[in-house]
Formats: sequence, C-alpha cells, structure tokens
Amino acid sequence: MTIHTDVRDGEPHPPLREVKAETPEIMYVPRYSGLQRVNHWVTAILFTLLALSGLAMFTPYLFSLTGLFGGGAATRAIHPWFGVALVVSFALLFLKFWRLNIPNKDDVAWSMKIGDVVTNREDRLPELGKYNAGQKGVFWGQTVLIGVMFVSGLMIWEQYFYEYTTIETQRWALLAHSLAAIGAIAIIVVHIYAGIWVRGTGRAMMRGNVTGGWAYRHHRKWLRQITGDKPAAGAKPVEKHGP
Amino acid sequence: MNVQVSRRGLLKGIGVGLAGGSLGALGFGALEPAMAAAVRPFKLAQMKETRNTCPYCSVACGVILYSLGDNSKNSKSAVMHVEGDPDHPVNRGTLCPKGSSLLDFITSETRTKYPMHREPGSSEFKRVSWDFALDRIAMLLKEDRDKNFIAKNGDLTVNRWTTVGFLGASATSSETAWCTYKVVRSMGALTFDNQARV
Amino acid sequence: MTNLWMDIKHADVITVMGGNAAEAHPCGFKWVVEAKAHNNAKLIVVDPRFTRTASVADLYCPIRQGTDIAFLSGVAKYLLDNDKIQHRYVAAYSNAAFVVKEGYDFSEGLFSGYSEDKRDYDKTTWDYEMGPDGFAVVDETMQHPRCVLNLLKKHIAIYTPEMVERICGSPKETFLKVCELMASTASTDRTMASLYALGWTQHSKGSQNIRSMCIVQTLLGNIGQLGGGMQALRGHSNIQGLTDLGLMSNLIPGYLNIPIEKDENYADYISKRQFKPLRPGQMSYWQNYNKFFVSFQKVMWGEHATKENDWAFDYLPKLDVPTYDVLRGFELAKQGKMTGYVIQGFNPLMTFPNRAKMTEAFSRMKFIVVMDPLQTETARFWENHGEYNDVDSSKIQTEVFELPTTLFAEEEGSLANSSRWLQWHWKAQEPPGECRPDIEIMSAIHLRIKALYKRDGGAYADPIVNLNWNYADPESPTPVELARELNGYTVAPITDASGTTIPAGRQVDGFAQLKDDGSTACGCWIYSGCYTEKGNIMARRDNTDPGNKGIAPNWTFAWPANRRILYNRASCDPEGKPWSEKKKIIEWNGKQWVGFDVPDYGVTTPPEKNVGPFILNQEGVARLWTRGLMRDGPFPTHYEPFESPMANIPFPKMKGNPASRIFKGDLADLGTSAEFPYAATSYRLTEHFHQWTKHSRINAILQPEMFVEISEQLAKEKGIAKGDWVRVWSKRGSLKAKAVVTKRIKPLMCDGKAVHVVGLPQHWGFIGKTRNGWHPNTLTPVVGDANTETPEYKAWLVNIEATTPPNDRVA
Amino acid sequence: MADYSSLDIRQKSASTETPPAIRRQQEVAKLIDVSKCIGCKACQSACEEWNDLRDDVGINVGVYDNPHDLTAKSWTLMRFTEYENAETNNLEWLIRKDGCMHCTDPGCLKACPSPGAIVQYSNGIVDFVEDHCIGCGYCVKGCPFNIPRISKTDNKAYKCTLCSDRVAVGQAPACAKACPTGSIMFGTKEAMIEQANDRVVDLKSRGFDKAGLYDPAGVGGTHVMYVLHHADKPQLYAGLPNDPKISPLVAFWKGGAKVMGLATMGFAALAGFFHYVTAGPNEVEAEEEEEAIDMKERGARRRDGGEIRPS
Repeated sequence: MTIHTDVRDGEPHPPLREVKAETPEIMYVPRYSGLQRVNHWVTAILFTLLALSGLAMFTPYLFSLTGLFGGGAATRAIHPWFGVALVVSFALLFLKFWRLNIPNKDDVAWSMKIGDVVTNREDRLPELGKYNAGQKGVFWGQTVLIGVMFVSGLMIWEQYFYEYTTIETQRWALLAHSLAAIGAIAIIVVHIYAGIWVRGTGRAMMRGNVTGGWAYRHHRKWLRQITGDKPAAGAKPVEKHGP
Repeated sequence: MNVQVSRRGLLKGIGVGLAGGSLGALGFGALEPAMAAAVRPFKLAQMKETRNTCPYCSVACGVILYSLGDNSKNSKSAVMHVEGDPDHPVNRGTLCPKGSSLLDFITSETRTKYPMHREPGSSEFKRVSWDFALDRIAMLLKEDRDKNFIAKNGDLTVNRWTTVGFLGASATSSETAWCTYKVVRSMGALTFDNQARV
Repeated sequence: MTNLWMDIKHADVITVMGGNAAEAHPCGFKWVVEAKAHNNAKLIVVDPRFTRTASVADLYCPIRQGTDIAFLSGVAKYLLDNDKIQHRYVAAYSNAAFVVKEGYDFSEGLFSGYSEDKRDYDKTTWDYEMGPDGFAVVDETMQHPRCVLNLLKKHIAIYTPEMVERICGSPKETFLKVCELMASTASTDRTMASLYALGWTQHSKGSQNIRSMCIVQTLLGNIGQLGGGMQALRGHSNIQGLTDLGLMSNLIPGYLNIPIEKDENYADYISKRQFKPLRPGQMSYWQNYNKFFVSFQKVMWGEHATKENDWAFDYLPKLDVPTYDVLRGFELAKQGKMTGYVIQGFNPLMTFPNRAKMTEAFSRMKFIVVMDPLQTETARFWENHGEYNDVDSSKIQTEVFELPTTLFAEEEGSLANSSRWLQWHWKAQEPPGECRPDIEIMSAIHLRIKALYKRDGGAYADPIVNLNWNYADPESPTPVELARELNGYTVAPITDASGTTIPAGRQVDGFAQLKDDGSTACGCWIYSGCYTEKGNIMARRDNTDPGNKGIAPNWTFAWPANRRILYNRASCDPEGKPWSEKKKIIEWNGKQWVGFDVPDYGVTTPPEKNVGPFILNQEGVARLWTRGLMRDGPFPTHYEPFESPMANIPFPKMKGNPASRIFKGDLADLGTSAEFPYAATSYRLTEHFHQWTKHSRINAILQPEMFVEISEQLAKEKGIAKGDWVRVWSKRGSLKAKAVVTKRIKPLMCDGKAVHVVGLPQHWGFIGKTRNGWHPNTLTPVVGDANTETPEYKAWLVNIEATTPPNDRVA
Repeated sequence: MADYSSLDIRQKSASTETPPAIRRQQEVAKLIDVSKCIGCKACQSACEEWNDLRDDVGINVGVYDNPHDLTAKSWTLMRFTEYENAETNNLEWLIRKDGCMHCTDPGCLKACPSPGAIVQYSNGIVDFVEDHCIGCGYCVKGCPFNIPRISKTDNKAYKCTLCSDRVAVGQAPACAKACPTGSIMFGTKEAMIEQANDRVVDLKSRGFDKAGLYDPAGVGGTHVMYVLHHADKPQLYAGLPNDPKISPLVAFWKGGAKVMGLATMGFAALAGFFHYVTAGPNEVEAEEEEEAIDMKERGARRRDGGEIRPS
C-alpha cells in the first residue's frame, strides 16, 4: 500500500522512516475535481460580469461601468444573457453539491459557537463534514437569490417578455431583482473573504486538493470519513499546545 | 398679416437658436449635452412656403405647403410638410385629420403617374404615350359624335349629343371646370354631370 | 350656405340635422363650438345615430332616416300653434299673405294635378291668384282661407308630437324640447343656424327636406340674419364651383338653363325666362337674364355669336328630357345606349347606387377615359380583385384609358367653398411622372377634335371649330386666362350705369356692366368681379374683420358681388333698422344701405319702396309656398323612402315620393321589409374623405377597415359580437365588414315597432393603403330626389348576419 | 449640435451633476378640453405627420379607437368611451386624447438609469433623448400613466415630446395647432389654468356640476391637463388614473434600495477587512498535518484501507 507523501524541498525520496524523523510529511486530500473547478470559476466569472453590468444600471454613480461592455445599450442587451448563462452553470453546481449541503445537527452546534468561528478557535468547534454551516449558507443563499433574479429578470426583460406581465408585476420584479442582487453580492463578498481568511482554502478551488491538516482542522468528520478513521471512544479534542 | 408676424416669430426663434448655438460654441452648451440632442432642429426653418387650399371638403381650409428647394434652378421642389394657414379666417391654422395628412395624399404610392391603356378583353394596363392616348380618345369621341349626333327632332333644331357621358371633378379648380365646360358643351354633349349629388 | 362659416359663431341655437358637421366639416364646425363657448349657444343634433357631432351637443334627438319632413313639419306646427313666430318678419318677408289660386288641393298625400303614369304633376293649380294689375294677390290680414299661411297650417295639421313620434321614432318629450329650443329664436334678437348636408339631400325627397327647414327658419325670422340662415355644407372642395359653373346636363354657368326642345329660338328662350316681378316694383338679378346669357354666348363663341345668328343659340344642345343626370346616364349605359364616358376626378364605380348595375353599365360601353391623380376602382372595374371585384376581364370588351393628372399642390387656380368664396391657390411642386393638368388634357382633346373636324368635317362642327380659344398657348390655357373669361370683359366699348365709357378689351368690374348687345363677354355672371382690372380679387388675403362680425370682406372674393351674407336686407326691419343692434349687418342711413357686408339690395333703394329683401325670388319674399319650382309639391309632405321598414302612416297609399323618377329595372330591384327588415344608411367618417384618403397612409392608420355600426340589441338578436365579421345584403348586393356594436345606435320605436338602424360608412375599396373592402353602393337603390336626382343613399333596407372573413383575411 | 432650442434643462435622468439652474423659463402647458373634443383624430394625424412617424395599418376590432394603443410610432391616441349617465339618462361619448402628461415629477425620469436619456426642460416639457436611451424599459415602469413604449425596431423608448422642436421656436405643438375645435389649447401653464376655469364655469352652467380641471397633484401637477365634465370620476375617461403618483415600489427601488444596497455591499467588504486585521488569518498548524497523517494511518490499519479518494 502506498501513502501519498511529499517533501517540502525537492530532494529525492529517502526511505520513509528517516524522512519522518527529519521533516514533517504533509498529506494532501483531494476536494474538487477539475470539472467542478471549471464549473465554479465559470459561475464566478459570470457572476462578476452580472454584478458589474447590473450595478451599472442600478445606480448612476456606477453607470460608467457600462463602458466595460460597450456602452449603455450594449450593457442592457448583454446583461440578461449573462444571467441565463449563469443560471445554467450554477444549476450544474447545484446538482453536484446539493446533497452535501443539507444542514445537520453539527451545523446547529457550529452556528451556536459562531463567536469561536470568527476568533479562529477551531479547537472549540465540533467536528464537521465536508461543509460547515457558513458554506452551506452561501450555497443555499445563492441558490435562492439566483432563482429570484432569474424569474424577476425574465419579467423585466423588456425586449422579449414585456407583454407577458403587467407593469405592476414588473415593478415588483424590478425591486425583487435589485434586492436579490444586493444580497447575492454581499454573500459573495463574504464567500471570497472566507477564502482569504481561512488559509489553505484557495488551493481547493485552484489545485483541487487541500492539506490533510486543513481538512483535519476544518472538516475533520469529512477527513475521518475518507480516511476510514473512527473517533476514539470519548475522545476529546486534542489539547492545544501553546498560545 | 399674422402669418408675417408668425414668420417673424419663427425667425426670432431661429435667432435665439443661433444665439444658443454660439453659446454652445463658447462651451456653455457642453454643460447640457442632453439638450442639444433632445430637441429636434425645427425642420421648416428654410422651407419654401406656398399658400394653397385643402382639396377635400367645402370648408376649403387654407393650408401652407412647405417644400424643399427655393426655386433655384438646380433644386427640384417637393412638398415635405403641410400645415394649416393661420391667416385663413375659417380654419385659422387648424386642420382636420384629412387635412393634417395631405402630405400622404400628395406622395401616395397609388397615384397615377403615366398614361395607361387597357385593351378590350385584356387583364392588364399597359403604359402608353400621351400622344397615343389623346389621339385615340379624340378619334373615339369624334367617331361616336358623328354617328350619334342629333341635329333635328322633327323640325326642331336640337343639336345634341348624348351617347358619350362626361363627369366633372369636384376637386378641380373652377378654371379647370370652365375649360372642361367649354370643351364639352361645344361638342353639344348633354350627358354631363358632377359630384354635387354624392 | 346663405351665410358663411365664421358667421355661425353668432348663433344662439344651432341645429345639425341631415348632416354630421363635426365629422364631415371639422374645421367649419369649430364655429359651432365657438358659439357654444362664447355665445352660450345650444347645439341640437337630430340624427339616427349618436354621432361625433352629438357628442358635443346639448340636446340629441334620435330620428328614423327619411322622416325629416314629418319632424320639421311637426316643429312648424308647434311654432304656429304656440304662436312662436317672428310676426313682422313673416308678414313682410315671406309669402304667408299671398293668396293661392282656386283649385289647389291636397289629399291622401297627393297634390292637385298628379298624373300616375307620368309620375309628375301639372302645376297650374299651384300658382298665386293674380290680380288685375298683373301682380299676385296678397291678403295682409292673412284671413283669406287660401292665403299661404292658412294653407300651410292646414297642410301640417296632422304632424302632432304624437304623430311625429309614431313616424320618426323620436320620443315625444325630446321632440318637444327641440321645438322649445328652436322656438326660442322667434324673438328678434335670437337666431338659429341650420347646418345640413347630404343627410337631407340624399333622399327621394331631398329638396323638400330642406324646404321644411326653410319654412321653420322663415317662420322664426332667421334667414338673412347674423347667426341664422340655411347652411348647406357642401361635400367637396369645389362642388359649389362646379355647380355654379353649370357642369350639369341642364345648366349654363350662373344657374342659367340649357334650352329645351320647345325653346325655338333666342327670343322664345328668353321670353320664358325673363324675370316678371310678382309684386309691384320688385327688383331682381334675373331682370338681366338676357345680358348674362348673351355675354355667355360671346365668351363661348366670340365673333361667331352675333345678333344675326341669335347669339349662336343653335350652338347649344337642346334637352328632350329634364336632365341627363348620372342615374339616367348609367341607366342608358346599362341598356347599351352609351358609347363611352369621360370621367374626370371621379370614382363612379364606388359611388353611384347599385354597384352591380355600374359594373354592367361600364362593361357595356365601348370605352371609358378616367382622368385622375389617383388610381381609382373605376379605372380598374375590369380587373379581378377576388370577392371585392369578382369580374372576368376576358369578357369585358371596354377600352380603358387612365390619364394621370396633377393635384391641388401642383397647379394654381380657385376653388369655391360653401361660403361661396372663390379662393385662389398656388403651385408648390412639380407633378410626379408624366402627370398633366386637366386643363391641358381637355385642351388637347379639344384641339385634336377640332383638327379632325377641320380636316375631315363631320356632324355639325361649327360650335367646335368656332369655339373661342384664343389663349397665349392653346395647348395650355393658364388659369389666369380662364379666370379672366369667367369674370368677363368688354368686347366693344361700353358705357356703364355711371355714364363712364369703358374701352374694349377691359375686364368688367361686375355683372352690372354686362350687356345684351354683344359688347360684353362673361363666362359666369355670378363670378363677375373675381378678376377685374384691379387684378386677381380671388387672391386677396386681407383677413381684417371690421366689427368682429366674422365677415372678413376683403378675403378673396365671394359671389355674388362679394356679398358674404345672402338676403342680408332681411336683417333689418321694414323701416331699415336692424332687428337687433347686436346682430347688425347693414342698415339704412337715410341715403343708402351701409354696414359690414355688401347689401343684398339696391344700395340706394329706400325702405319705403317696400321692395322685398329676397331679390333672387320673383315674389321678393321667402317662400313658404313654392309655385312651379318644385316638381313634388308646393309644400313638403311626408313620404317614406322607397325602401322603408314601415308603411306611410298618414298616407298609406303612398310608396316613396310619387314624383320621383324611377326606372323599371330599378323598381324591380327594390326590396321589401319582409326580406330586408333593417333600415340602412350610409355616411362619412371624419378620418376619411370618400375614397381618396384610403390612398393616404396616415388616414389608413386612423381608420383601416370597413365596418358597419349596429345597436347592442340587434347584435344580441343576431348573435354578433364586437369585431365579428358580418354580412350585410340588400336586394341588389352583399358585402362583408367588421361589426361595431355600439350604444350610440338604439332601436327606434316607430308606431309600436322597433326599427333597427344599420350604419355603413363609405370609405373603402380595393385600391389604396386601407384594407380591402366594399362601398355601401353595393347595396343602395337607384332612385333619386324628384328635383335633383340625388340618389337615396341615406335610407334603404338590408339584412345582416354574422359570417366568415373574406378569403384574403382568413387567418 | 446646439440647435434652435432655447430650452434649458431642469432635470436629467440618472445624472450625477445638476444642470445649470439660474435661468427659469415660464412653464408651458397643453390643455385638452374633453368637452370640446369631437374625436376627429386630427391630433393623431398631425402628430404622425409632423414627427415623421408612420405606424402600421391595423384592423378594426369593433371600436373607433385606431391604433388600438399607444406605440413607439403612435404618441397620441383618442380613446372612446360610451357612458350612459345614470343621473341624466343621457348617453355621453367621452373621448379623451391620451398621451404623455409631462409631469412636473416625472416617474419615467426618476426610473431611468441612463444619464440624460430623459430630460425635463425648465418650461416643464419632459423629453426622451433616444441617443442616450439604453432601452431598459424602466421608464415604462416608472410612468404612472402607462405612456412610454419601447420600439421593437431600435429598442429605444418613445413618447410625445410636446413637440419640443416647435415649442423651442415659439410654435404650438402640432396637435394643438391642428385641433379643429380648439379642444387642445397651448400656452403658459398659468394661461391654460385660467382658460380651464372659464370652461368649467360654462360646463357647470350646462349641468355638469362636477366639471373640473385635471392637474394631478400626485405627480406635482402636469403640463398636459384635461378639462373633464366629470372631474370627480377621471376613471370614466378610458381609465384615466384618479390619483396618479409614482409607484411606491419604484420610489423605494430608486430611493431606499439604492442606498441600502450600496451600504450592504460596502459593509460586507469592510467587515471582512476589519475582521482580518483583528482576528487575523486562520492557519493550519503543523500538528494538525501530523494528526491528519496519523488519522490516515489508523484508518489504514483498521482495515486494509484503500486509496483516499475525494468524496
């Protein structure tokens, strides 16, 4: 049986034991397949384009953003098509990940300890599966908001769907669309920040894997599951050494 | 007369406009980019005005025909817009939906443009020359007049011709009508009528 | 119009009946709105439909089409019963006091002298009793049983409000409201203007419809007054002009007559027409009939019209029948007795009654020539356009010419409007393609025919070869040259009334200068003064309006003699003082008549002379009774339309107008109310002008497609919904149209029976920008007014049902 | 081009800078006297002719209204209503000329996201500047009278300009000039209100006690006003709004929502930033890497473990 190992410096492989004595060996845990990563980034790019073109039409202060898309009329014309593309791309993500994002009791426990979450006290948090409540929040939040924006977007897509709804409905749609967009953007800001804040997360979407330690620290249940380990009876969280 | 006044008013308008223009040139206009684009230039400013009368109903509203070209040799005049004549005592510049759209009447696609001739039994018109048409019409008229002219009824001189009818047009000028009258009556024609009844 | 458009603003009451001024004459109607807004006038509309005129009316009264005489006779009765007449006016300015000859009688709807087989009257009993002095007998006291007023009372006695309601379907209360409002103008300071159009003329008794209102207006003293009068709103821009210029079978310009066979020579002809006053000292233009006639002959045939040859009297054709009007013309054509028709700016196929008959008539002619700026259905009657014109071209042997002409924007000249104004207009652009002015076309035809006659001779060529044609360019006489002829000029030196001599070759100042000795020539005496030595009077554009009377005396030229309000002498009392200061037009200042308009009277004739103000009439007064003038009776009488949903209530024996001419074939083509239960009528919409504007994109947008208007009740009965396709058919034809189901048409309760009205606008055809459609003439009967032969377009019978779309509209 | 226009801008849509406001022109207005209107459609005709518009030739659908609705090529329209007045038992044919009302507080302008695509001149005219129009249709939602229409040809918004080109040179709008009965009058707003008051007096004298002027305050008054015989029931006239005002939805979307939205997004970003500088990054420690490996080995020992695969 083999163990995936790696040496920080580029030396040739010495025998296991010796190495183990010298430098700590790091295990890498695959998290996302290539396709999933592509899917995520396509969605991300579309989201950005939508945000920029949407904001341009949302407030005069940002109207100049229409310059990025070749002017106001072009922006108006392209925005809904970005939307359609995003919906398709996000739908794939959704199909892939919705099961893993079904909330469970750990999420409750985790959410109770949100204080420790923001203060980086992982040691005080319950063991978690592949996703924590925050990540699930992002997932379901976007799912709902994108849904809202899609439906309301069609209603205000003057060029093709003007006749199908009353002007009053379109007014509601317009408002809903804007509010949903604000929400979605805010969530994305948090999502991105989380990626910066929790080190080692980025490579999950860049390289597709995370370090064992990252998995151990943030998603231990998931790690146990994939390593086939069982928590020691009554095992308590390891004492944290040092400050 | 008020049309003069109104024309002066118009010129004043243009003056103001030009003033505005030069202001614009001085850079003030730049403050309001929307304005320049918003207001369409007044299209009649330099058009030729011709006084005319609406050819439809008998109110005979005064109309002003605005046309392209100033009668200079190299410009072919064409009516571009029709508007009520503010001087006219009856319509005072107003026009009904027919008068207001006289332009589309003048420029109608279904206007006749060339003499057309349809031969007996044919299912189509063929374009012919004026001379062909007029020669043939004159010939047909004379032929029938010579055949059916009635000089006497018993010993009464009656000099009438009734077998070709003539209809006068209610929109032609009185001068045209008079010309028609002379031509028709001189032939002794009696079957002669106009639109007075319809 | 006896008055003019702007004058309507002075009216206190305006009645629109037999017309729909708001829709047919919107810009003239502005003066009605003006009267309402600034003269607190009340507007009455009497119409089978609640029209757009009714939408701004103060009082709307429904009426069954073709019953106007009953309605107005009812009004006249109300005025007489309630003593709501302007007594002095009636006494002095009408023939109320004239005594009628012994022997006149009226019973069961017929006047004395009727001949069934001739469908005509011997009018000898309709004359006045003549005194030994050779003048008509007058009974100032109006006690004489045979004086006009008493005969009138007797004649209209039957038209009680109840009878009016039974015949017209006009609710009694509404009818009485109308009477009261009209009666309010019997006072000297209030006037009513009557606006009418083809809603009165297009009936088998059209002229009598108008007479009925004339009687009412005369009793109310509203003729010749500011804001009063009979306002005939002519249909076309120059139909007034064409009538003035006599483009009719029986007329010479200026309402002179074409001689009839019995007029053996000039002397004989004149003697029958020369004016004979019926009252002492009565003056009239017609005293000068001979001058007008000779001057006309001179303008026509110049030096070829001489005293010796009776002023070329024989150059004129002589009539063997009263008229060769269009109905007769196309009847003859249908019988194959016409060789051809030359049609100038006219679309008879889609205009004259009974489309099928028209198509047949055209198909039987050897040739037709159509001169028009627009492509007309007439010029293409032989072309198959599916159900809209389902003909077999190969079977039609008619040779057809379509000659392109210029239109108003491409020529100059004058048009005579309803106010009798001759307005000059100018050319704005060159015509498209090879269009030519009608003048050039007519000239070309004349010159060619003249050349043929000169070369080959032929039937009586003299009037043609001798026709006065000395224009600078014979191929193209200018409108100015022609206008100068119409005005008239001196052929030889003349001395006018003031004693001054006018050399030869000068334009005359007016018809007063015309002579009967051949020294003057004049194309149309009533137009005399339109183009004098002062220049083109018709081109005057001074719109100043002294006294704000709405007269604008220096705007163009109005015939006769630039007079704007006819009979304006009647606006003053017999002493020459205006009936009302507020409504002053002219007055007697002790020496002469002065005021805002040209006096319709001898300018220096003093009131004491008692010359009647109606100087066009031999009586000098307004006619409540007409002597020989009307073919169908001295008084109007209620006759049902030839196709009517009900019998004539007061005169059950009468079917239609007994004096109307109707041809055999057309009589057979009349339907009965059993087969065709609904009362149809045809009319204009304001968005369109006849079939011209269907060529104009904008108008096509405003009213794109033919429809018929019916009441909600009839729609319910027939299971027709808004916008459905319906089929409407009569004894003569069938058409399809969209259904406009409206509250504005309601069933009329006539004699306890609900009469449903079906309205058909008349603006569509198979050429132009609008959707293909039919013209109501597909359905209308061929019978005309007894006096003018105006077809009965306003009242006939149809049936209606829901149907499928025409083939070209099947989705 | 700075053309003949002598009209100054009072408001511009989506504009971040305020137009010069020292010049004040007299406000103009069009007064439509419904009681004088005969529904002849001269205004429609004159409008299409002057503005060089030609709509499609439609069909008849059983009413006089043609075209059936306002379009990008029909900026004004007669709307016909047959009303049986229960009080008087009279049939009334109420005919209203529909078209832009040129509100003092224009919903279209408020809603428009494109700077200068909708302007209001200081004489009160509200004008669309198609050059700047992006075709989003927000003006349609902003308008309380359902007036603007987006063209299917060029995806730009169109409506009555009150003939700003004519007014700019001191002429009345084409419809007003044409109107045969003077049902449409044009002048300073002041003069029009005066005129309206005269008309109301006349109408009351003819039995229309509820006659009045329609100059709805909900939109700050309009520069197209109506004289109505039944001013108490504007709805009668083909659904003329009783009390038009800019929809609260639009108002909130263009007001509160904007601020709130920008705030929320900004806040999220700042929150992150400050959290980072306080709590700092969340890093994986070396022990945790080892624990992971140990865990792996324990797991492997427990059962002849297979490969570790992403789940």
